[in-house]
Amino acid sequence: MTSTKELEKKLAALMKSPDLFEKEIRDLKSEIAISRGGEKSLTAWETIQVARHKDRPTFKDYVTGMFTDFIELHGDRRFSDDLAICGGFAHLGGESVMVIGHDKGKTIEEKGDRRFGCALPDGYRKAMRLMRLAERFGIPIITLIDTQGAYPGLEGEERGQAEAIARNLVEMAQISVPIICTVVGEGGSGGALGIGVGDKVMMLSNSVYSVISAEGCAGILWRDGSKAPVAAEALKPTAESLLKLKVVDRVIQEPSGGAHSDYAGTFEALREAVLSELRPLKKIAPAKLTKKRFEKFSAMGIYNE
Amino acid sequence: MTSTKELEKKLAALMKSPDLFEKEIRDLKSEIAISRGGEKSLTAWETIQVARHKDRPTFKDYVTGMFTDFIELHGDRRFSDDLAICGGFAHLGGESVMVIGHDKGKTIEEKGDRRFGCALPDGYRKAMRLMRLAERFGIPIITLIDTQGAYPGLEGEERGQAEAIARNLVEMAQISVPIICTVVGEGGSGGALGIGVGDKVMMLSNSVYSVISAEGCAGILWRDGSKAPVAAEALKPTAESLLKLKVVDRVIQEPSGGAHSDYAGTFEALREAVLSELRPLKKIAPAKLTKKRFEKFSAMGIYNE
Amino acid sequence: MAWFSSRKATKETFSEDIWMKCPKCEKHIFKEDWQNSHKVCPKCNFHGKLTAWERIGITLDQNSFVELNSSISPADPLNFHDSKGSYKDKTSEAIKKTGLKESVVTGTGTINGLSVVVAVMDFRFLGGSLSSGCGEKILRASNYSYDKNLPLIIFSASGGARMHEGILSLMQMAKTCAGIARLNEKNIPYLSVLTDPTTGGVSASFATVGDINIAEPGALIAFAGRRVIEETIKQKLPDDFQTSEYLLEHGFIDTIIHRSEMKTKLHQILSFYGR
Amino acid sequence: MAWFSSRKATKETFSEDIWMKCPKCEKHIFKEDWQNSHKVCPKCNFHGKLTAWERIGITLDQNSFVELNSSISPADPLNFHDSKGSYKDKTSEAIKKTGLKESVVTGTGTINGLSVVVAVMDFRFLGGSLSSGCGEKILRASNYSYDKNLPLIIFSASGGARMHEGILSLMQMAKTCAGIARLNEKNIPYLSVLTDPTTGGVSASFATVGDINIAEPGALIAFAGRRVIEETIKQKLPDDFQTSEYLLEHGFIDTIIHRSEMKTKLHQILSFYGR
Ligand SMILES: [Zn+2]
Ligand SMILES: [Zn+2]
Repeated sequence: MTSTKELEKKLAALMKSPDLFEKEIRDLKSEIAISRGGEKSLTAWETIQVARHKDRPTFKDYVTGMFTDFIELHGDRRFSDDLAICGGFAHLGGESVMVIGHDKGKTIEEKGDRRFGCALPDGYRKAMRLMRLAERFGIPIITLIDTQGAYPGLEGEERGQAEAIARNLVEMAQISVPIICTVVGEGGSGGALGIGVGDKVMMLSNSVYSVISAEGCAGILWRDGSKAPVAAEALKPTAESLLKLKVVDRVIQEPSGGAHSDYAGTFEALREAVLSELRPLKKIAPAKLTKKRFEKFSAMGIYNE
Repeated sequence: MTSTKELEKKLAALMKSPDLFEKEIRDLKSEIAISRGGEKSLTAWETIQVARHKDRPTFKDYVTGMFTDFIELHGDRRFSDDLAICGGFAHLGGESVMVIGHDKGKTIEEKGDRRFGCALPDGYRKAMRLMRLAERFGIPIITLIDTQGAYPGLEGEERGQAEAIARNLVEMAQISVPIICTVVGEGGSGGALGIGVGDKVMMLSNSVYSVISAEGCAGILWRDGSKAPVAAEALKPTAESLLKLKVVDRVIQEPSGGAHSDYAGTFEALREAVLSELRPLKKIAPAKLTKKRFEKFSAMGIYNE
Repeated sequence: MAWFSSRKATKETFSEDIWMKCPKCEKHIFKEDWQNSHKVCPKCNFHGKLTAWERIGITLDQNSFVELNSSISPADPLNFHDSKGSYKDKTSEAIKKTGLKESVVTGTGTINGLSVVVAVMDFRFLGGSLSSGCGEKILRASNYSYDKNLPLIIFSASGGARMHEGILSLMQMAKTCAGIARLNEKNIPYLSVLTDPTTGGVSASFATVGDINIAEPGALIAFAGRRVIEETIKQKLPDDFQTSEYLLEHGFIDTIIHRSEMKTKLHQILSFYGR
Repeated sequence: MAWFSSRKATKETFSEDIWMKCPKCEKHIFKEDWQNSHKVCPKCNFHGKLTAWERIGITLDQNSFVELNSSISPADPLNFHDSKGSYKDKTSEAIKKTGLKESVVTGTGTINGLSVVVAVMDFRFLGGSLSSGCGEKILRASNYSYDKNLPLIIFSASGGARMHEGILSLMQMAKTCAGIARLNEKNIPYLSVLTDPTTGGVSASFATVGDINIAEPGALIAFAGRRVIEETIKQKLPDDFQTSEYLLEHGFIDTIIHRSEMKTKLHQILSFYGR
């Protein structure tokens, strides 16, 4: 990896003809920002690049690095076992939990099998099955969100991508055990929200969460995909923005340099956050828990009246 | 259709060389029995022929002839709309009900689309969805059973034929509205039972209900499919036998000549039976209803201890 | 052969006062027929888009509708600007153009005498998009259902979430579904009527989780856009892909009801609700 | 090269005291290895059938198992005779051969200290078929779970319903599932362990509706028979059709566990039960 210093030297050279190298300068600025990671000064577009960083921890990293005794459970009991969503029993600092998350995969082969973490309806139905299982076992649910979005393919439409996500939104509102959701990388639209309805919703500091990808938004509203950095600013997908909008309850500071540069530090920060949220939630009676969850999501939105 | 008299004349001729015409004589005897229909003297094998009679009323006949205001509802919300099981809201003598049944189809094309009433997992899941809908609406469920069995194909195994039927057995035990099931034609094994767990289970007098087809049983235990008539006797699949074994609560006498010879009479007999069973069931509190249903099925079986 | 039975009206005989082109089949049809059938093409059965008030007019008994929460209108939580201007200006324009304050009209009324709560989306208002205001109105409608034990009917017509409100528009999916969840727990029926088009974040929330999902014929019902999918799978898609009929076949729609029969059928279905 | 590493033991060196053929891969393996691994082939990982008592032995803590309802045995409700004789004779023979009175052994015990109720089917007893007696024992086991709030584990090994008891054998599917339904309502975990083979009426009842469905590797798990299906679809079926691995891929099995790890993993899973 090129050092920040070298990148800055390159930038200085390009800055001599800023008009000529407009795109290169922007890219280089992003790269410098990413190489710094986790610092407040990142633009929304830069944060998106960090959130998508190829070395960022994926689900399996969390499961092995942060949880113990993971027992993976497969299948939706309907059609398939969609590997783009992974889940099972695990321990977290002495607590028994059901952990469920998007799995982008590590190797090329895994990435292919998992459609880079873009789930089919089967994946959302598997997630719901595991959540109901957690309810039966009386243990809390931890979800880790990291997806560009639900898979936009023929199969998905055929088997009811829309219905599968919608059904999860309904049922997650009813689940009688605590649910803590954390966006750990990309929180892409309905595909993220499909496992994102919780008593507490958190974000890692360099993760993003958005109704549409910056590229998609730029394509529609600017009719120019290359305006993604501008759209990103407008969409305000960063953790800080979401905290202000009261969509997330807590932002978890990643180690300086970003999650990809310090797995252990990231796991430690996330573990601490989850556990500190979990303990009070476990004391709430089930009926009150779902009532509070309903009220939490009822309160989201800003409108005039 | 050939008259009983003509058939008997034909039989007399064959009986001159009974050894030579063994198979023909048996077939002709069945045919005579069927043409008489509904009489006590039918053998099990003959009753099976009546139950399978091509002119016997099918689901759509019941729905149009016996029920009113049928509103068909489609789909399993997962994968498909299996036409081999049909269902929807309807009125029966002033009562609002959900009616669900196997549909063998009437035309060649319908029969093909419906696999002659042999349902896929999707069909069983659709049935369960409609039962849960009936529960939401607070109305009783009437099922009409008429299938050789669940469809034994690749698709069915792939999508979990076994799980779909099993799931229905579990959930039908939990449904909090009255369920009345009637075998109106063939009650073939798990495919029949998959919509057959009710507070009351009834059979039309010429219907059959069996753990395995007579042909299948003959193939396995006699290693000779042509021994089906013998296997049929041994399996005791007739309404009378099932009443004795306390598997069904009531046998509904078909008009003389059999259901296929008198639709209106059949519908009237079934309507009367369903309504007379339904009214007391509607008065039972939901928790007591499911408790009694549990006890009913708990009591089935004969063993030594 | 009389002029009006000729296959195509010639330019000479075409009068914009009497004739119009069907938006789907592009055949010439009488304006009067189009209006009388509530925007259903007599030639191809295309179900045109209705405004929320037109829908309420043909669905609820006369004078029975009482609007609820009519004063809710969009804010601009992100101070959003795109290449064509500000979200603020867009909403002002939409309000002026439609006379509505949001993309949904909600209220109570009766259908052949049966009391219901309804929410009717209007595609004219920023493509029927799901915003904070729209979500709030739908949630309040379902809360009203919950409190009064009345069935809820939502007529969807939407291009999806309103991205100008960023993450808040996404959250309306969870918010509206949380409202539906409460109805489920209380066994209050929720009928979802999907009309052309019902896509994106609306298809992936309240629209597809009706106790009964009803669609108008030929409506576009989709999660992802056709073009996105074609790019993903590098194949042409079937013609009926993402139509009401396609979804019925795949098990997600209970029944397709022609507009002319919608009111009668809704009443029939509701009459089965026993409690 | 030493004789024991030769690819095949020659006839001369083959001794039935020491060697046996794997029932699956037909390779020669040491009898001792086969027994030590509890009938798992060291060459091909084939998981051979265990008797109910062998299964109990390797699953429950020593001396912890207490049998329940051991006196239940088959009646002959239909007075059933087939070409090879009477059902009565068949059951007598099975009882004599196996020392069991029915196709399932039920009871309570502990797994690394955790209390459970277990039902273990035995394929030797009329192909592990589901009869009135078998159904009754399984129902009573689930009732015991229900009354004592203990997790239930059923090890299935069955060719399906016992047709010699006619319709009564079919009804055991509903009966056992009604028992599972009650556990569900009380949130008592039910683990289903599917072993080779689990087919027909057992696969279509309690075996596939576990809160967690566990399978041993390579087990045949099927609803309809392979031959029946091939006749229906007139095509060859994939090699792994209806195996544990196939069902995992299609979403019906939570996890495949090797026999050598079964006890440990069952304990791990049960330890997550929080109540
Ligand atoms: Zn037209
Ligand atoms: Zn082997």
